[in-house]
Amino acid sequence: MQSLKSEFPIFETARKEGRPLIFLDNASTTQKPQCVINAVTGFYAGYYANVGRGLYWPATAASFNYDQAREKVRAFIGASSKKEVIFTSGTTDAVNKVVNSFLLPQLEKGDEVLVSEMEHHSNFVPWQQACQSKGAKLKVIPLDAGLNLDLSKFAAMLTDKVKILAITAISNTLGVKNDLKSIINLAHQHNIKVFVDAAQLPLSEKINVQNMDCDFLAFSGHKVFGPTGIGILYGKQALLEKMSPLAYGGGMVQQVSIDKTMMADLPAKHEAGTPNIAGTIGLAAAIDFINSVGVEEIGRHGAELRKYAVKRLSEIEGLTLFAKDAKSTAILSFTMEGIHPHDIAAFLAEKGIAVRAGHHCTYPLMQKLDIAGTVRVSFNIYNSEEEVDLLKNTLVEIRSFFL
Amino acid sequence: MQSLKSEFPIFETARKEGRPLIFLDNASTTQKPQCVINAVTGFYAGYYANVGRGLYWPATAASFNYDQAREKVRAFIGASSKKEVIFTSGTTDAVNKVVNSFLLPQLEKGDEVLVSEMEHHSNFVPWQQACQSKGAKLKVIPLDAGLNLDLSKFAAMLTDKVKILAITAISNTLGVKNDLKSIINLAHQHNIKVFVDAAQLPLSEKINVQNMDCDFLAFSGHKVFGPTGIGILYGKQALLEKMSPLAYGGGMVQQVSIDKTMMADLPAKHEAGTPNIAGTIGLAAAIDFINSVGVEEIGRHGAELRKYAVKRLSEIEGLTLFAKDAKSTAILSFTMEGIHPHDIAAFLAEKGIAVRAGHHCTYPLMQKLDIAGTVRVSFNIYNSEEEVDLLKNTLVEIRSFFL
Amino acid sequence: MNDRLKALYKTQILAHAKNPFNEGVLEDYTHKLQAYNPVCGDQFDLYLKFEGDVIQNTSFRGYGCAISKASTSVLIKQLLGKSKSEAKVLVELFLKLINPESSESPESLTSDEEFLAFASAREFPERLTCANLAWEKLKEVL
Amino acid sequence: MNDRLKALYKTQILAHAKNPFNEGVLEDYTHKLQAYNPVCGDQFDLYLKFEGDVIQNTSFRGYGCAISKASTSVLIKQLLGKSKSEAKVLVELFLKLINPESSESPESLTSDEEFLAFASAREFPERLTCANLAWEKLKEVL
Ligand SMILES: Cc1ncc(COP(=O)(O)O)c(C=O)c1O
Ligand SMILES: Cc1ncc(COP(=O)(O)O)c(C=O)c1O
Repeated sequence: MQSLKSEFPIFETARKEGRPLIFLDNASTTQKPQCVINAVTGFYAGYYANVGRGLYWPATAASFNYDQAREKVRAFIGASSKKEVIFTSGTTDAVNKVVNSFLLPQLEKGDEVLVSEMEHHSNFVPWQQACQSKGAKLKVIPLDAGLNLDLSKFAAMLTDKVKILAITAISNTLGVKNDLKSIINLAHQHNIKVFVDAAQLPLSEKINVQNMDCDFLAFSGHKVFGPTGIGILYGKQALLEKMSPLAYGGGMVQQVSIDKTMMADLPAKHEAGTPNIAGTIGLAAAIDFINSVGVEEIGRHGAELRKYAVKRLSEIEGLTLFAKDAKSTAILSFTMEGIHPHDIAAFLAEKGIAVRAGHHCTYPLMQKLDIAGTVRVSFNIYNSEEEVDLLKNTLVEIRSFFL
Repeated sequence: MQSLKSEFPIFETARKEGRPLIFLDNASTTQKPQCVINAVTGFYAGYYANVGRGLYWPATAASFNYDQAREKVRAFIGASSKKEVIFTSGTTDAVNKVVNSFLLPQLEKGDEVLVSEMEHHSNFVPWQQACQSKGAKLKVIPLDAGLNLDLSKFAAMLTDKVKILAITAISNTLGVKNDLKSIINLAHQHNIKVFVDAAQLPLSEKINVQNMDCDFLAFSGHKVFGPTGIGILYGKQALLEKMSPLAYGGGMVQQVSIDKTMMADLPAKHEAGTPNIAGTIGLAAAIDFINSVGVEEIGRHGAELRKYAVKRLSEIEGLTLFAKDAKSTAILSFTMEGIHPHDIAAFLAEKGIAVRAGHHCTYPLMQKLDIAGTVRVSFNIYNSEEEVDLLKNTLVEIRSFFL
Repeated sequence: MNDRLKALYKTQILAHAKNPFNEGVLEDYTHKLQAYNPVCGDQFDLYLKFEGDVIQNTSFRGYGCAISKASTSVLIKQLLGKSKSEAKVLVELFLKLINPESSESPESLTSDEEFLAFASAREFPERLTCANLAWEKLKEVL
Repeated sequence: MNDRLKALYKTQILAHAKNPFNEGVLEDYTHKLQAYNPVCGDQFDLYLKFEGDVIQNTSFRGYGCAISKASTSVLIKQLLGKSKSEAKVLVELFLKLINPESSESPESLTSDEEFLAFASAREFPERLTCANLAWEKLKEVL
């Protein structure tokens, strides 16, 4: 894996006071390989134009690549048709749009929406606000003592009042992975649709939406080596066809008169306005990059580093690891007795070690754990055991400085 | 101006069968100067990180540049505070969000919304659909014989039933510029809020939202030399404070509990999720570029080329120019008797001349003009009179080929 | 003018675009289809009169670029007197002819001049939806 | 450890963070303020007891990083016995001291060790909201 590090220019160019960057904040966002940067630059410098309607080169080249990007995403998530792949500006955008176009039009007083206690705000607040606006009830699936989803309590919450279950594939704070296949299966037995927040999933395991049988799924490009401002929403074709458009505007209509608008077919129907074309082209390059390394390989490396970090950090007195035994993800949270997470992060930063401290946009989870925040480390292909060692040694130093 | 062309790498690298690109589709999107490409690349390769919460470098550098970008936009549009500048993914996104968060919560049966007959679908369909969902009425301000807004008819439409006026600054099809200052003044006399679609405005004249006194204004980065997937929504602070968030998710909350969410202050309140950070940085570079050339200079050059094109194309028999006398914009539409716009565009494309043919996302205007489409040419700083001459000569050839 | 594009538009296409075959409304049609391209607004109404399995009469009316108009005109002309299954074969042939991903050379597919004129569309993938507009629509009733 | 950061955290700050001044709830307060940083979740309740114009007693309770806690502790200590206008001057001084854009050197502003300890915050703009959290909030009642 180390050889891959050289494909990420930031590690070459970036030095903070002589120190190289040790980037352990990959759950927040990922660094960009040269091939992704080149794809974006190549578009702007070589064949830039708007998509969809131009009869001239470079418009045809831009349209071709835009369409190719959709096909790459389709294959990447195992969808059966390109029509099921909608470009959004990110996971958060996708959640909000599903709430507005799918949930709200059918949501009534007394209905219920299920989320879990480990959700990111982006997969929590939109559903919560929708419920509040309609007098519906947001129900929160609790975690058990091991910080996994409490599946028996979950099963008991499945009633015909529930309109949708919105659930994350992997907790961005704990690194806990949910068994989506059986969760979705259970929900479907009660005719409940399932939205999967897959923000943390694509670099952990190969996604196959048909196998998973989710109704909706979303992730962000910037968390999978891609550009900012691009994400995708997968939806089952029948649902996307029935839903009203996610947004209205140029490019998503068949015909407009003063009284009436006829919407275009999928996927255009759900994509109003000039899309983030450079974003889709960069995302396609990111997918090519991921495929060239192998999702399994990437997932395994991250999981191994987490395991190694669990072992090394366990040696530090007064350090508490959360969801220690969570498997096959690359995210690990901890706290240190008597030292605030921000102070830890600030001292780590001085060594060039980038970690995240705080609530990680998971306030409900913090409340459950009864803490204000954690220090979170999250790994990717450019990280190594040596970096974990340095992390550990620095944490020991920090402890002796503060205590 | 010609010297500026060399700052746009596409004109160096791009050749179609030996021919340089003559890009006359600037109303659709603009080419990118090297400085904008470099700003985006420099971010990804040099200091990439997420914004807002990281205590480490490069997160602090990313946050600093993100904040700077907002300040640059503020100055660019003459807003009084950065709090009034909300990043969106584009103009269309901004319209949809204002419809959802500002209009819909207050819209009732019998209310009215005003738009004009020259609106782009992105500033037409969202308002139309909102009205239809609530039993409100969409009223369309007609154009007069000269294809300008019929101001006397407009004045008669101003009643206290009208909740908002959504109007474009410049018609993207005709190049007609509206006298927004007096339009807004009139609307305000009836307590009607005004949303300005400024997609075509920033390269025509210096925007000053305080002077214009609009309540909302939006434009897209990709039409002002910036990246795709980024745009801005300006809103008066009091309105943005009163409105419910444009979207919900990470980064826009103060605190979340299972029952309740407290929203953050402006501008964060309206920006959920990881923003298009690279987009904002590229947009900031585009604004620097625009300022270095001068908005007035850019606007004058475009308007002069339009004038020259009006003169040269008038020499062609059977060619009809629309809104021939429109002033100080860079957009010109025409048709040729007996030859379909697409056939014209296809033949121009073979000479490397990129123009747009069709309805330009303005179906209602096409209906008014009783045509299926036009050929549209739109100019920018890298265009020249020689290019207009070549356009003219090629049109003459096309005519003789088809007739 | 550019030869490549001229090849596409050559006599057959221009001729059909200028003097379309059976343009107008067919009063006693059995099938009316609307071929519409939302991207460019091109739109043609196709009128077919089936008697049993055979297309006894055809016409069309609408608006579009030279390529979409000519291809619709050729379709309307070629369908005349054909059975359903014959029409099916024709449509498949035409779509193969203009498909840029087709491995077969146009000349190996047909020697019909009217058809061959559209083969140059292979070089203009952005015009594919012009050339196949009416043909794709027709598939729905075959 | 890195000297730059150690300078920031040096004895004064660590001392205040570990042994804060008047930590706890003040029962007979006249003003209670909540200083809250949504970005990191740090939160302190400030209790002030005014008698006329003078702050007779103070305390605070809450949770935050060493810097926010120490700066709150220093604030609570320094306010004791001050009049409104004196407090105002103090707050302005402190905010100037930690402002990275300030043109005045820390030493030219004050010789108070407790204050000077925070001057290193100038080098850590991302920690500014930690250092000024309680002080900015206090402004509201001055
Ligand atoms: C006048 C006008 N309004 C709105 C838009 C939509 O902008 P975007 O597609 O960038 O959202 C455009 C451009 O297509 C336009 O010209
Ligand atoms: C689990 C999870 N869901 C949702 C999000 C939101 O993603 P974005 O900010 O890219 O919209 C994130 C990342 O921040 C996440 O980790």
